[in-house]
Amino acid sequence: MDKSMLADMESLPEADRQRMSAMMEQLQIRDSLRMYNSLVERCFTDCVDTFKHKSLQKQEETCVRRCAEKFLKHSMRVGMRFAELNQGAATQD
Amino acid sequence: MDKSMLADMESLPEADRQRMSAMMEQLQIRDSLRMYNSLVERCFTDCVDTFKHKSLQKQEETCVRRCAEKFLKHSMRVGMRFAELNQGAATQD
Amino acid sequence: MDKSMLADMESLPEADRQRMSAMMEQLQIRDSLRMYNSLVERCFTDCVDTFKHKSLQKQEETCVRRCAEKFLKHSMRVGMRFAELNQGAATQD
Amino acid sequence: AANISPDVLDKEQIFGMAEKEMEYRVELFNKITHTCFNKCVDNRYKETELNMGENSCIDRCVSKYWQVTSLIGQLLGSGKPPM
Amino acid sequence: AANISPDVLDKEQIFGMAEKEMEYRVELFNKITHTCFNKCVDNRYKETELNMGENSCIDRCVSKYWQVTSLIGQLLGSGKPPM
Amino acid sequence: AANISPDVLDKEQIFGMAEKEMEYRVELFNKITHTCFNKCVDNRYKETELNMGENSCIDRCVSKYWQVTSLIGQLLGSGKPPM
Repeated sequence: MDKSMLADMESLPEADRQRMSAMMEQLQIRDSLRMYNSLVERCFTDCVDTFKHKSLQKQEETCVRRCAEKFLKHSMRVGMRFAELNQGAATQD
Repeated sequence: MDKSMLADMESLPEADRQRMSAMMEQLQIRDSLRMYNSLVERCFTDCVDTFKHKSLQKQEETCVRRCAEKFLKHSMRVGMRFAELNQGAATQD
Repeated sequence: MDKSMLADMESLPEADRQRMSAMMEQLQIRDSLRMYNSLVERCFTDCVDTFKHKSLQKQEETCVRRCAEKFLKHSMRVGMRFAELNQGAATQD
Repeated sequence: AANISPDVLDKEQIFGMAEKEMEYRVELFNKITHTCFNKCVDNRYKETELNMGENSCIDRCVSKYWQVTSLIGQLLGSGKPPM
Repeated sequence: AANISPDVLDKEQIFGMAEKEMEYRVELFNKITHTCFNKCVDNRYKETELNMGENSCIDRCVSKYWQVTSLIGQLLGSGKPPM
Repeated sequence: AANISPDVLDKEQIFGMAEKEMEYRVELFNKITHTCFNKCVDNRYKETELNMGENSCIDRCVSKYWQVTSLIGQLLGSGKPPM
């Protein structure tokens, strides 16, 4: 589908292309907010397990920092591999 | 973002405010349907585990009732705490 | 809600009905793409557990094929039961 | 929100409600499918067919899930399920 | 995307951002609700009421979840949370 | 739905399809990310860096996930993946 889709896109007049890129921008905003939400959920679930205090304890905070940093590095690596595979699929067929 | 967002909102003409509140209403409907769906899933998963009968057994029904009631009470409590924290964040900065 | 909804629908002019069916088509496309995504996730999670190789091993591939086929058969069966229950609910009240 | 303009907004609301209802049904179907697969189907995938035990489990699972849906609908909506 | 047409697109962007923000808040609330239910509430459902231990666990759980949200917001946005 | 009006609806369909495709890719990426994190990364978070074992596991995990995607695409679409 990729190529036909992109071909269609290039044949569109300027106004439509603006609309398209506005749409993509909206999707990206939504996606990064969702990513943020699910990162918080993951690190909270993995790092916070006792509820004797109302405030985050020192070792919980350390755990959350490492979790977030590790997840972001992981996510970037997946992104690179994913892009390579997408490119391979596009040139292949 | 809150305050700039809300400021923008108040400066909008009547027609736009109506559109905005219609949008919020749509989001609320969708959200309550999703909440309903996920409440059913949770209580079903926690309470129903044997499939020797086609009909819900008495103790399963009791479990589902308690699950739903407990979840709703929980959800209301979270909502109160969440609102307090949102308010604190808004007045704080 | 079913019946009032459907009644409203039939009273709509042709243009609106076209718009409605376009909307349903869009939802169906989105839904089948989501179904595809979650089927892949399930079969990957259940069948692939070692990462000594870059390529899918024979027994992993067999597992994925069976998983997908079993899931599709399951999904069709659920669809039949679901349709019966929906119909029962519509004629009942 | 019922007392705004008569024609245009009402139509938008009908479309909006129909869309939400479709989404709700699709999500319900997906949740039943996934939950009953987890409860009934052996995930070691030793074969391609669903066996008799799995099939009857699926039928009962869908039936019970439906009952839980109406039960909770009654609890929430004082007498009638949301849809 | 700031230098296109002044009025029309800006309005659409305001609506779009407001919608995304609402969705974000709803999703955050749902995730807190589900996560804290899993962490704090006994899912054998022997009774209908939340007991004192559960209630205090819920309060602390929401509070800590909120702190994790701002902590990660700081890490991501170099100083300020996304919202 | 191919034989309605030529220009206007086609354009709407192109936009609709492009949007669905974007959503699909984003969801696929998110699922790969979460699944491979669960399979490869130690969630005790003793350090901030991904070690060599984790890194190579991630690369293979993404590669295998991609293969499962095409394999199931072939099974579903009689020869070609949905996208």
